[in-house]
Amino acid sequence: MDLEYSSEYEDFRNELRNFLEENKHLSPGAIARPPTNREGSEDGPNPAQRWQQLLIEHGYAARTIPKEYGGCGEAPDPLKTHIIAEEFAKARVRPGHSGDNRLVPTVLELGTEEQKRWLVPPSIRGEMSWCQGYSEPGSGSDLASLSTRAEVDGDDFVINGQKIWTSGAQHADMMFCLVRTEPDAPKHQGISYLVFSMDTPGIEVRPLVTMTGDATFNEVFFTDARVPKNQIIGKRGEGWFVANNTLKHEREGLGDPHQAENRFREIEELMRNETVDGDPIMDNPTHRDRLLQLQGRMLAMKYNGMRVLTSQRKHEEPGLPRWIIKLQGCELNHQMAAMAIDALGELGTLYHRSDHMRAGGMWQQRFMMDLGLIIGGGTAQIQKNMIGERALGLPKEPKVEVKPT
Amino acid sequence: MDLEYSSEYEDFRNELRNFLEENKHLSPGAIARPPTNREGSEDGPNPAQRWQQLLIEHGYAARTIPKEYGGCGEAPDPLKTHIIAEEFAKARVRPGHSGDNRLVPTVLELGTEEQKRWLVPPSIRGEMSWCQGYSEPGSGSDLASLSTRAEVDGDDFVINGQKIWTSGAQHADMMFCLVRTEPDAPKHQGISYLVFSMDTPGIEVRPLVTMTGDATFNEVFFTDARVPKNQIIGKRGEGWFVANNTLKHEREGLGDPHQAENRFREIEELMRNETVDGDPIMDNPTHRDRLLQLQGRMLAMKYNGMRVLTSQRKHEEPGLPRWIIKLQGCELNHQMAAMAIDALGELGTLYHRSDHMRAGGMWQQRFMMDLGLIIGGGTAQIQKNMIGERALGLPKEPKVEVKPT
Amino acid sequence: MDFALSEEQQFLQQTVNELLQDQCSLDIVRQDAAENETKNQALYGSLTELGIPGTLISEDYGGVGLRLLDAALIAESLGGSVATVPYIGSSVLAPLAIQLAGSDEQKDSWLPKLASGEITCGVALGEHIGARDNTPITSEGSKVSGRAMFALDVQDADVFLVATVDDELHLVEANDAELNRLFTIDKTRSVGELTFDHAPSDSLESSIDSTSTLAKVVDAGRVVVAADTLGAAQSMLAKAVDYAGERQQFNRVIGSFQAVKHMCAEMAAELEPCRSLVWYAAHAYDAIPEDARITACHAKAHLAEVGRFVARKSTEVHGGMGFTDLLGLHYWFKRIELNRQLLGTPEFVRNEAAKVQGWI
Amino acid sequence: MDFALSEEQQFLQQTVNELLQDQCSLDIVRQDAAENETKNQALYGSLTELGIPGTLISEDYGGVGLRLLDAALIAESLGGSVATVPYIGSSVLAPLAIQLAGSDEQKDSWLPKLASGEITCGVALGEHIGARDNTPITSEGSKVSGRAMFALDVQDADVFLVATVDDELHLVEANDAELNRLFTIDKTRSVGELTFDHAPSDSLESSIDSTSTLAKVVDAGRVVVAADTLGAAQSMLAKAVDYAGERQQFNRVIGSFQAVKHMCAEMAAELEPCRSLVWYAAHAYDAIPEDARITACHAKAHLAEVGRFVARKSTEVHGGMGFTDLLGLHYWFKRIELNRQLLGTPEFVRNEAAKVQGWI
Repeated sequence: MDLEYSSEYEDFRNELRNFLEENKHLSPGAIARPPTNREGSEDGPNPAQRWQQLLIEHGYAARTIPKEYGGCGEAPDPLKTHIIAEEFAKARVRPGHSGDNRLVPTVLELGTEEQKRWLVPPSIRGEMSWCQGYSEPGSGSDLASLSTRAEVDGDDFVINGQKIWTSGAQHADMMFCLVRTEPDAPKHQGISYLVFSMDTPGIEVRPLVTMTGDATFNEVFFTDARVPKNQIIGKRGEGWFVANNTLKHEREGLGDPHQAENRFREIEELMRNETVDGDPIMDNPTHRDRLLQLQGRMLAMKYNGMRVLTSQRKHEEPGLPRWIIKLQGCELNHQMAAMAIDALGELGTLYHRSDHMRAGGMWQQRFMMDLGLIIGGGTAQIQKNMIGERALGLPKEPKVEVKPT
Repeated sequence: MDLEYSSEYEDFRNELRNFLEENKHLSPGAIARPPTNREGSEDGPNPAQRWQQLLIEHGYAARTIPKEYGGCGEAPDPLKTHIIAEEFAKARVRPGHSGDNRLVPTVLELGTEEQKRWLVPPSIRGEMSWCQGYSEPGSGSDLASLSTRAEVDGDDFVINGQKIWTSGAQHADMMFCLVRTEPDAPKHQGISYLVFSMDTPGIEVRPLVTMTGDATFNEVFFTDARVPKNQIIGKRGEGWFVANNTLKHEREGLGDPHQAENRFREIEELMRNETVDGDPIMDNPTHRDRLLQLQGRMLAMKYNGMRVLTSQRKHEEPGLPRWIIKLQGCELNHQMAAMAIDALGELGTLYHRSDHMRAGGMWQQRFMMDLGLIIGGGTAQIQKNMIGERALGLPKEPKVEVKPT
Repeated sequence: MDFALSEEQQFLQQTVNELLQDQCSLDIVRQDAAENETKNQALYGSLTELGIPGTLISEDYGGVGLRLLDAALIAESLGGSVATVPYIGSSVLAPLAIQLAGSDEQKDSWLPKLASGEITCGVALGEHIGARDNTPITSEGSKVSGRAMFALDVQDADVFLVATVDDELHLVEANDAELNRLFTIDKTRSVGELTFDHAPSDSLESSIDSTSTLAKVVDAGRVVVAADTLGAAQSMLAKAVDYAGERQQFNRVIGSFQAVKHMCAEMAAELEPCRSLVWYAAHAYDAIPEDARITACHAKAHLAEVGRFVARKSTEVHGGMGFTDLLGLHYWFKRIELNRQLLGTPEFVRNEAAKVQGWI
Repeated sequence: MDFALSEEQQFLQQTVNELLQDQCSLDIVRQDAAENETKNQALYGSLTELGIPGTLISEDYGGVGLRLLDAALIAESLGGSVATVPYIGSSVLAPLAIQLAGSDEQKDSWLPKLASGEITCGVALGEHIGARDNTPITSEGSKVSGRAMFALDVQDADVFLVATVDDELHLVEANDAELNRLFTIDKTRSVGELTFDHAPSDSLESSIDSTSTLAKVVDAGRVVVAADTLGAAQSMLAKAVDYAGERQQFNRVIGSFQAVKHMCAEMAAELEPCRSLVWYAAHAYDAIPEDARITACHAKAHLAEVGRFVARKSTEVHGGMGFTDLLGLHYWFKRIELNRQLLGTPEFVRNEAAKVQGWI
């Protein structure tokens, strides 16, 4: 147990701080989303792309992506990754990206040499942005039952069907997508993984409004959309296994303990500042005890995150400590938003840029968004199945293979 | 909505109060368990039996059991039943009984004339007491998978096997018991319902100690125990349906809201009287808010009980309000015991007649016993299945009939 | 002993429900929400024809002269359909306050118009419940000044009922107050900020004890808000059960999975006793004075907790669909959430229940 | 940055676990419990051979000179096996107090004997934690008087460490105190009531600030009690998973039912982060002073809550069997329950965390 960083890492951190100090005026603003081509003019790299390029040059973005595909080619070092995230967050500077943290690792692992050269360099330069076409209206938890079809016609796949929950589809240049290419195979073996431009004729994007009132998601409709046969990653019928690789990368992003600690601090501040009948909410013992219970959970998750990081650094499989992050982290975030709303009382219900609204309606928005995250990316129920089966070794439910009537 | 009682019921209540005032000195003490034959001498009825007889004569016990079987033969009136329970509880007088509230209604509904005359009169007089032989070590939630066998040999069934959770087996005169008589039939169709004396050779009762440290339950072992063939209630192979009748009667006893209200009052008193560093626990806002949350739940269950009573009085099926009583009532009781222990702190862990123990260790005992009740008589999980399937109409799980390897 | 709804009450609720089914479909709610419309004229007109605004107003003043339980049943139906009409402020709090504390003249001048639906009344009790961004409401002669937050039923209101720091109740014509509508997650009801600057007011003075009058009005409001949540949560449960019985995943309807089935069972188990709690609290308001206040507090607080639980679980049962706008489930979710915060948060209201019982 | 156990720590825990597996079987626990024996001589002897009682005692005094994290790992193992030996009082609180506040002479006279297991020490801190049936412990010269409740590790103790109302710490020889053993649901540890009547005492006076010495001792106790709960809860989870993987009902192992599987998953999800919380709090005690106190409070309070949750859910997974004495599951259940109440209930300890952060 040693929570100090060795001099190698302290040096790395100091270099990074200096870099940020000197260069942060070049950052195009602290936006988490990777910049897209469409943000820039057509006359060359936009500010976001230039910033990304600078970060890659210094090894602060696309660190572990091989040099031949435009990255820095460094060995994976979770601790450095962690330090980079931490320092960018502290300095409130837009961090770099690795193209798309689901697609790029998948292509690097399972794509052909040609595909790697085609897709990876522009993705990490921020010139090719991505959206994910997995979920369908009829297949959510049971993703493998998806029914969007791709039939071979000459040198193309011809796609028909519908995707849903496609975040960023309205901005993305490209989609990676699961389609059913072998309708007669067992459901997990009939799927292929395709990549294609969102400008492909026959693709229509419609915004999907959620309970928050925003349209961060979309529905995407395919009508005879033609995709060349060589735009498949992996073999025909192996898409499910390719996709699991992607899902693995996606899940790691959810339930981030740093986010929880920041939220906790925000609520603490809120409870000191807001009053009822002139008394700070923090003076209300019931609210205070509830905040303390959340603090206990938050700290446990924070230290659990340190444990996972240590495992990763040692190239060990973190096991349970990682399996539970999505379930517990999303729940904790939701509980914290609920606590903030209750501390605000009626003020906590204000929305739509109403007068008297606190923090831009952030807590109300989070309260709903977090519920969406509890459901999305594997519902809490699916998470519990996974923890029970994969981490604890309990048996799966007996399969019911009878087709419904 | 009228919470007053009509004059008929007020008169009934007044008569009962007068009766209790005049006669309560004859009551043998406020013990809830039906008195058994073994409590008395062999020279005639013991005090408990004489008390029961007096109650039957006045219509305060065995009210709805037909006169020809020793009861009062009154029409069912849930309101009067309720008033009787209420007044006996208020006066702290031992109430009467109806023999056994699981066995007697079953025999009356499904027994032969001969069986009714044999079993009902002594049961309601308190001269024949009962225990229930349903659960087995290998069949708890899946009761119908029971494996205690009864094979026909001449005029007898010969029983071999084991029962568990048999409360009162050490005192009971008789057992009603489920046994497998048709081993080759589907599991629900191979069961028969037998009644027999606990003095039958080949029956051994062993006390089953629980986490509370008490042995309120037993294991009962059968080795070639012979029971005459005519001691079957219903037909061979119909025992499952006979038993469901019993279970129905048993379930209604659990989760009684009056018990919850009494407990709540006890905790309120406890929190006023116990102190930490000289301050009453009631002055601690966190504990107080928790007590208030329990009060809200308790009141909801109390009024829900009034709603069920009203339905019963009108001969309507109460539906959901009754389905949820066991689940919610047992949980509430457990939560209240937990709250009392936490209010007592370390004092709440004292047990085994320790010095400084409060209320005879009642809360600690209840905390554990209530967990037993959450599990027993259909676990919380089975209760939720039933609410989901029977009350809300959701489909059952697909059956898995493959025998395990 | 009859703890059940009368035939008249069942008929009343059925009638309102049928009307709402017709005139308050999800499409209508959606359209109203898009336009920030919280007083759907057609629907309000039909409810007025049924006499709903006059439910609690004596027959002497053109009302129906019913009791709080009847008003609670109506609130339950309105919550069940997330109805975009004024009710709690204009048809419950205002008529009760005027009847409890108004002079004969005041009753004559306000109650018939409220009963007929000719006018509606916004109600601001924030001073009494726990002030946030308020500026104390004070009275001087027949003028009131100050800022009241979260007044209810403010849209198109003709008059406002406002509580002062001294627990007085005043009526102020809409023209004499400045209204700033506030927009919440719940687009089916209107709340607002009222500013008074020496606004001429009509004070309800005949009350012997203004503090207990105000408390009584708040009790009624809490029961009716609880009833609204009951109805909304009941709808969310019903929708979850329906969805779980239809939606298929892994070749089974999802309601056959224990995880989903048990969520539905837990919702039902939590919610069903709430109905009895609301009934009792409403009945006690008129018939059992010693239980009225404490059960009003518990109805409000407990329904707030159970309501939030059901709102969340129902959304989860619906999976991603529950999170979208497509099924409109969020209208119920948000109404329950606003109700939770109105007229006192659960912690605040429970603390009041402790005071009522002499625990503090 | 290495948030993990060292190889030495892993070896330590493995060694203790193997010893316990051998010498602290359920049969042994059962027999000790039947005899109210909370200091199993054979087991205590073996632990002493490993140097366990001297874990926290400096090598200068014959101990091993390890840190609180090591002590917490041992506590976790002891909790995991519901071991019937003194530990928290005699091997954690007493040695720390003497090292923090004792004179060289006091250290010389007590620490070697504690380290070698020659003597054990009961510890009474009730005055500092929240007094119930206590009579204030006061000191006058080198005499103490009063009644201390819920002293830990009292059985066969040779000496008692007791806190006074003025936050002084005194050592009293067992012969000079009256011990009345108290019996709790947890038969694996001993607690008692100590009465002092002008008992000669040896006061730990070298501490600069007795209040903060006492607080520091309590912090350590809370971390170690939390670790004990972690171990006990981890055992209950493991037993539940094993049982769910074996027990069959409806022709399936019950662990294949979502209801049971999800109970196991919820236990694991709640419990796993607790391990990191306990590690961090224990490490902070020695290495990160600014986090030590607040994380000690949170470890104690959060493990109390999660421990109770796991104890209940594991019992439920075991069904009726969990409720019987047959599997002995209740020994763990009860140990977790006693831990919850020791050294401050969760509400009390959280309130202390609020004070530490300046919230009140």
